[in-house]
Amino acid sequence: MIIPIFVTTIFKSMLLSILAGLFVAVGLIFIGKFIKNKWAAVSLTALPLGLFIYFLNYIPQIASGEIIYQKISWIPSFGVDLSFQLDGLSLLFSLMITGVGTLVFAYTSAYLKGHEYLDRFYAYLSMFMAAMLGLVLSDNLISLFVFWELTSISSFYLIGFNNTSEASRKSALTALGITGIGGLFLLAGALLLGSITDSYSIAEMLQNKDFLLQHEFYILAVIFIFGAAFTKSAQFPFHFWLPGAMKAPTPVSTYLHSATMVKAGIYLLLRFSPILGSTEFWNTTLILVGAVTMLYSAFHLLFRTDLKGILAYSTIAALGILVFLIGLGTQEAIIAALVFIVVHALYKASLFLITGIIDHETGTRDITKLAGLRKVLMPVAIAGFIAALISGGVPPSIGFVGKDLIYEATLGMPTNAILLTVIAIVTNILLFYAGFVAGVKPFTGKLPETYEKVHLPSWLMWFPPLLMVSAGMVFGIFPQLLESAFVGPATSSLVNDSEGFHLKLWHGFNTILGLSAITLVVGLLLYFILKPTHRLENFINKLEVISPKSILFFLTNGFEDFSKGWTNFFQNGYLRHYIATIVGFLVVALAFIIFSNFDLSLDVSSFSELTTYEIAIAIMMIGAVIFTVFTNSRLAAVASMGVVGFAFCLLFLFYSAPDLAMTQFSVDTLTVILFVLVLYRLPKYLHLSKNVLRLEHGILSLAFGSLITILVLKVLQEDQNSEITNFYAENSYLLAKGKNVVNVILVDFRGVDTLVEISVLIVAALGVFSLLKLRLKTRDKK
Amino acid sequence: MKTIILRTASDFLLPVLLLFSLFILLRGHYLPGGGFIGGLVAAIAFVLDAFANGLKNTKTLLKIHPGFLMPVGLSLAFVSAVTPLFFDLPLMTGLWASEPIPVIGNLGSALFFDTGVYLVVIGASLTIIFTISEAA
Amino acid sequence: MEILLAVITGLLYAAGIYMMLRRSLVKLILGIILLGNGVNLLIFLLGRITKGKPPIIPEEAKVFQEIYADPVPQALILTAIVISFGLQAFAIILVKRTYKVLGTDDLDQLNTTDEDS
Amino acid sequence: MSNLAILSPLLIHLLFSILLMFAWRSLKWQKSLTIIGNSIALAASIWVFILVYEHGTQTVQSGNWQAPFGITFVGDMLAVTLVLLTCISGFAVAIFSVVSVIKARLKFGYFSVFHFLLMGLIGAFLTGDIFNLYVWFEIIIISSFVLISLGGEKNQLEGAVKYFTLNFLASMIFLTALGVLYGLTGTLNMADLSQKIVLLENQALVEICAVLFLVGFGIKSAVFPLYFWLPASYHTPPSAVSAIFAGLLTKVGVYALIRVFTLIFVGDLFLETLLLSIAILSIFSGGIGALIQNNIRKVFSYLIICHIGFMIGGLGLFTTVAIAGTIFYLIHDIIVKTNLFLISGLIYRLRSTSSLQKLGGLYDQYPKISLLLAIPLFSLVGIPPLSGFWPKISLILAGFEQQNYWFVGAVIFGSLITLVVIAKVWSEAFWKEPKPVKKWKKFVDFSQLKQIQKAQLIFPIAFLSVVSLYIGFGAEHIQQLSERIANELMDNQQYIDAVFKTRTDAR
Repeated sequence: MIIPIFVTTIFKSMLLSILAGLFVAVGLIFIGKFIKNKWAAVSLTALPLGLFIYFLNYIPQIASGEIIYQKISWIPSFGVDLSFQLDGLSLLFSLMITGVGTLVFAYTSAYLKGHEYLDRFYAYLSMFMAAMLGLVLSDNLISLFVFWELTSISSFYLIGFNNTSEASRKSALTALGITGIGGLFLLAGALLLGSITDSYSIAEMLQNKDFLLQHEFYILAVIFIFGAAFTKSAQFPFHFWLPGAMKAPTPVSTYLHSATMVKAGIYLLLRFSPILGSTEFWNTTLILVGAVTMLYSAFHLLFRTDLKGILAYSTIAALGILVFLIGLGTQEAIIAALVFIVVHALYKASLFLITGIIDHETGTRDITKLAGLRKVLMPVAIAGFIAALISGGVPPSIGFVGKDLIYEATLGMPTNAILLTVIAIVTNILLFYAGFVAGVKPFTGKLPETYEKVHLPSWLMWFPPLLMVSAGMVFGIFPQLLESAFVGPATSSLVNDSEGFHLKLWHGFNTILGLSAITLVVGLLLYFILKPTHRLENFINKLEVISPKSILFFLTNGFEDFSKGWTNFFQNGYLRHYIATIVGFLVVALAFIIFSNFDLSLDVSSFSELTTYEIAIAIMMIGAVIFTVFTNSRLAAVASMGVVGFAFCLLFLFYSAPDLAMTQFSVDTLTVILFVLVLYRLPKYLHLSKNVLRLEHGILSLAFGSLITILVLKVLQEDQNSEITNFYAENSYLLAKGKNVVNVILVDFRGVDTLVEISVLIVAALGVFSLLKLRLKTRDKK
Repeated sequence: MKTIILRTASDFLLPVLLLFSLFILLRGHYLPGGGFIGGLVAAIAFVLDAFANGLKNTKTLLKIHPGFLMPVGLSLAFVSAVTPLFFDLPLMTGLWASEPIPVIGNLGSALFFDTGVYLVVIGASLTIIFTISEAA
Repeated sequence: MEILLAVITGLLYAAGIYMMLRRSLVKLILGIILLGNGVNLLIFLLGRITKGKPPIIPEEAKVFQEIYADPVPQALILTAIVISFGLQAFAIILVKRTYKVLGTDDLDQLNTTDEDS
Repeated sequence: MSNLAILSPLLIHLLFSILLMFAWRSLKWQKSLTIIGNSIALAASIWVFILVYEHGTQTVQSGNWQAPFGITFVGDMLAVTLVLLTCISGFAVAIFSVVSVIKARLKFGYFSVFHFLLMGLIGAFLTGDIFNLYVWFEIIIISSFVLISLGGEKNQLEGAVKYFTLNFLASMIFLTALGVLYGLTGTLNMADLSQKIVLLENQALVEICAVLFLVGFGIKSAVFPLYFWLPASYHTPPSAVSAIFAGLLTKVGVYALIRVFTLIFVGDLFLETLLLSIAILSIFSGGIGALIQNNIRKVFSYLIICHIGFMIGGLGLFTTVAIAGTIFYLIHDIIVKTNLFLISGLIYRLRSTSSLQKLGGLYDQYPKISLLLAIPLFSLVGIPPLSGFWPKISLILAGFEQQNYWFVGAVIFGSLITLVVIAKVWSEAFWKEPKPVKKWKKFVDFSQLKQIQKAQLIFPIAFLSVVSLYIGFGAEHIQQLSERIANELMDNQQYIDAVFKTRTDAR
């Protein structure tokens, strides 16, 4: 069933585009060793490149307003299918994923040339790309979640790629933990939304939008979606995993942690903004979270000296801007967000790649040590400079267009327009600064002697960033290119009425231009005045004590202590504690039912009379039991146990159970013999427990015993009429040819019991035999 | 423990008790008794003998390791349980010879089953006790 | 009589649990045996007891003519007794072996497997 | 035909345990016999499964006595599914044992007892008689006592004493409940009980009986606060033994709870609340317990407790969706937990330690094995679309439906903590640099094994991983099966009818 599905649909290309990456990943496990030579690695670039071209082909179709929908049945019982929807938004993301992917794949082949685990790295990257494509193409929320989790796992493996470094492992765990929480939020949200609308299809949810907005669980669903988006897209206070993730090799930081994966949360918010958006709760929360994230991380990047650290914080700030824009929710804001996604991918990916080159060639990413590299790395310097321009929004780059749109969006807000604009300006200034520090500073000034021998790496490394920033410039000069191919279709899938709006580089002299100018000037000033130093960094590190990261670690440590306490309290190694807990639990439960339901009166009429013999047996039994418990001699205890057993025999005999009496007698004899044989080897009793403990145990035991007594008496009050007993009585001889009904039951009516029972005896005998005869020498262990 | 009296008594007791145990086994379908009790009585008989004459003697008397009785007995029980399957009857269905046999009465698979139980009980009890006596 | 037997049942349960809660391995075994006896008595009692009427069809008859004791609980208890015998024998040996290997009869010393290692 | 069919896996295991006793002296014979026996049993269980899947519930009235007079075996969908899973796990573990368990243990009846254990499990799943269930439980626990103490090492014995005592206590509570039940209804057949129990006037006594069953089975299935024997003992015997314990022993308790609470004690609010509470606390306790352990087998032990909570919770919610989730989880869990402990055995063989602190470097040294091990590890976490993920959908949905947000929260918490724990295990055992370990003199390292022995260690793990993958990717089949089982369970009249259907044509 599964196989035909795959065979018939394998040629439905959208699934294939996702599976391609997975196939490559799996294939690499087996043929990995062959790709370690350089050209084989480069040839892997064909995968993302091919997919990029494949998606490019769709542009005309999608731009004309078509939405391509494919559905493959997978698990209909859960309403889960592999349904893919390629609309403008998905296309934008797909192109970004495959486009940046192509460059990163190519870059990696040189960056990690000759690395022992290059094959693994490519396998992870391919898997990640596949997962990311699946995420943005899925229409079914559950399969979206499947791919969402796959991106987290790929990210875990990529961050932990240098697995012998403890810091790497820790960062990988933190990232997985945080995104894992988010993933579970997404699952809960998906299931909640699915149960409200009776379908996991996002397209269908859009149809039921009004119903959803009215639903009592609307807020809860939104919280779940936010939880997923904020963790994945590193929003305050979940942002801290992202700087940690910079432990991964630079291509990973480029690809996952700036251009694509962290945008998955943004994608989710964009996807759901037509469905769940446009309520006050949605907008306010997003604006608030976005704004805090922007300002917090933009402020933080001022103090960083590690290039990747700076870029990480500026990425968080950029993600904050995106959340903020989605929160504004107006048509302008959404368009601004879409443009900014592309802009950010272009310049941030380039800056990361450039940082990677610097790191690769000079061995450091410390900004205080780097200068003048333009003399040795000219093409890289050009790329860096352009990237800084885009990042800073300097015309005629596409960054300028993007920034204009942001200001337009904030200014267009009916309330708080000024405040929102100020926030946006401040952040942008700091991003300007970050771009220049990362893209320009390492290349200007005097080249330190140590770096004079640095030489330009393979073109595979410097060409990708150069290509990207060039695209940024081209888009800036011809914004309609960007609009028609990318942003336009995406807008139309999110905004009802996107007509009449066009990207322009030049809007004439107006307020927005003024704001851009301010951003530019202040940013430039900041760049020249503020020099990153370690002193500042140390200063800010002291403040880390109250950062969300520290608080979380404090909490996790506390939780760990609590876990230890809890576990060791229950699992403390003392058998009597375990028994007491179990019996205590039972006593409480039984007592609760007994005392809440029963009157404790007793109807004695149905009971048989007492005779002297019976009283004698009873007294003998009670005495023997009490003696067994309290005697200080082991032998006496065993002997009185024997007495209990023989009293049982008498009792059975008295109450019409001769078979039982005989069995009890024989078994009792054997048990006593056994006991005596063993007892001589065991130590004498010691007075071990404290008296208080004895008292507690005594009370517990007596409570249990009394409850059993009450239970027995209550059951005896009920009528019992056994149908099976009558059947046995009538048919024992006629059908089973036996007159001793007990024996007939044992060997015929319930013979299976007996068959199993003798097996029990055999196993017990085997156990005794092996326990006594088998002596493992300590050296033979396991 | 190895007093003359006990030894003499047990020499005499062992065959008697064994016969008694067989008797109990066979009459189990009509009167109190059966494989369990019979087996336990036989086991006690051997244990007494071991106390009186020493474990070694009892073991030589037995000829086989008592543990061997366990799979044999279980096989017997197993066979009498699964035989009905070949007649397309459910597991453990009683099969009876058409004519009663003197002394034992009706002969049926139940008796085979009970004999299996008898052997297993002897085997298991003796294995347990003998192993302990050897180790102790 | 049922009342008295019910009390004895309760007593056996209580004594069994109390002995199992002690620290000595030997007492643990005694507790297990007492508890097992208590359970047997409970089943016996709850199957309703009858004096002097064993469930054996008289020689001349083919079915019961008069009241008789319920054979089902007897069969169950018989099974339970034999199973308990197997378990108890194993337990006694387990205790013996444990004492020999660990050199202690004190259950409180048996907590290394619960410690984190 | 059906007379033979349903019981065939059971009888095959019994036959082979007898044969193995006869072959006591020859190790070679023992090894071959156990592999043959398990293969035949596996084939038989597949046959039985298909038979029931196509023709519906099958019953065998043993001794040809009609229910409720004899002992009835009922092969409904739930039972045969579990029988199939038992045979799958048994097959894998048997092969693993051949190499991983040392000769001394094998010579002392390891395989024979192992077959008895499997027989007991199968019997417990199939029986329709409550006292017979007790007897099967006894063969299970006595076999497990023998296996857990086989070898008589110090920590094995310590674990065994606790394991023995608490399991014995559980049996006694079970037996008490049984006595009360018989005293109230005069019958032992579960289908018959189901009918008679609703007629009783004093439902409080029924409730007490249910609580006794809950505690008795609860101890066996290791729920909070009754689980103590598990972390104290599961890491002490050889890993092959822990594997079969982890995969099946606690699950048979879960099975018994499911059976009893869907067939006999139905729809009692107090009990459902109780079940849910202990489920939530089990998830919590097990999860945080796993978080702080250092021994890899203890980590897995606590995870068992955590995940038992998922299943019990589904039972406590008591809707078709929830029960389907429980069943799906049960199917997934048996395979994955068995595999986990096999993995721990393999890791021990690779590194001669189970301490997370000392382990490391497996990924660098054995990348392909590591990736193989990653499959069950991530299946356990429930990384979609692997097997552990799907049942959570049902459980969470049912939680929302019943508006039991505590349980939803607990499932999410449990999933998260499993994720963190497994990621930690991965990071420590597979990524980190290993620390030097003092090896036993006679320790045979993995690299010193013969090729065939290596294969015998890897094959079972790969086999179970493939089954896990199937459960994950073929989730549609498993879900349909689970829903079918859940429907059968919720409508217990089907079961009752199947037991009594032939009552008219008694002999």
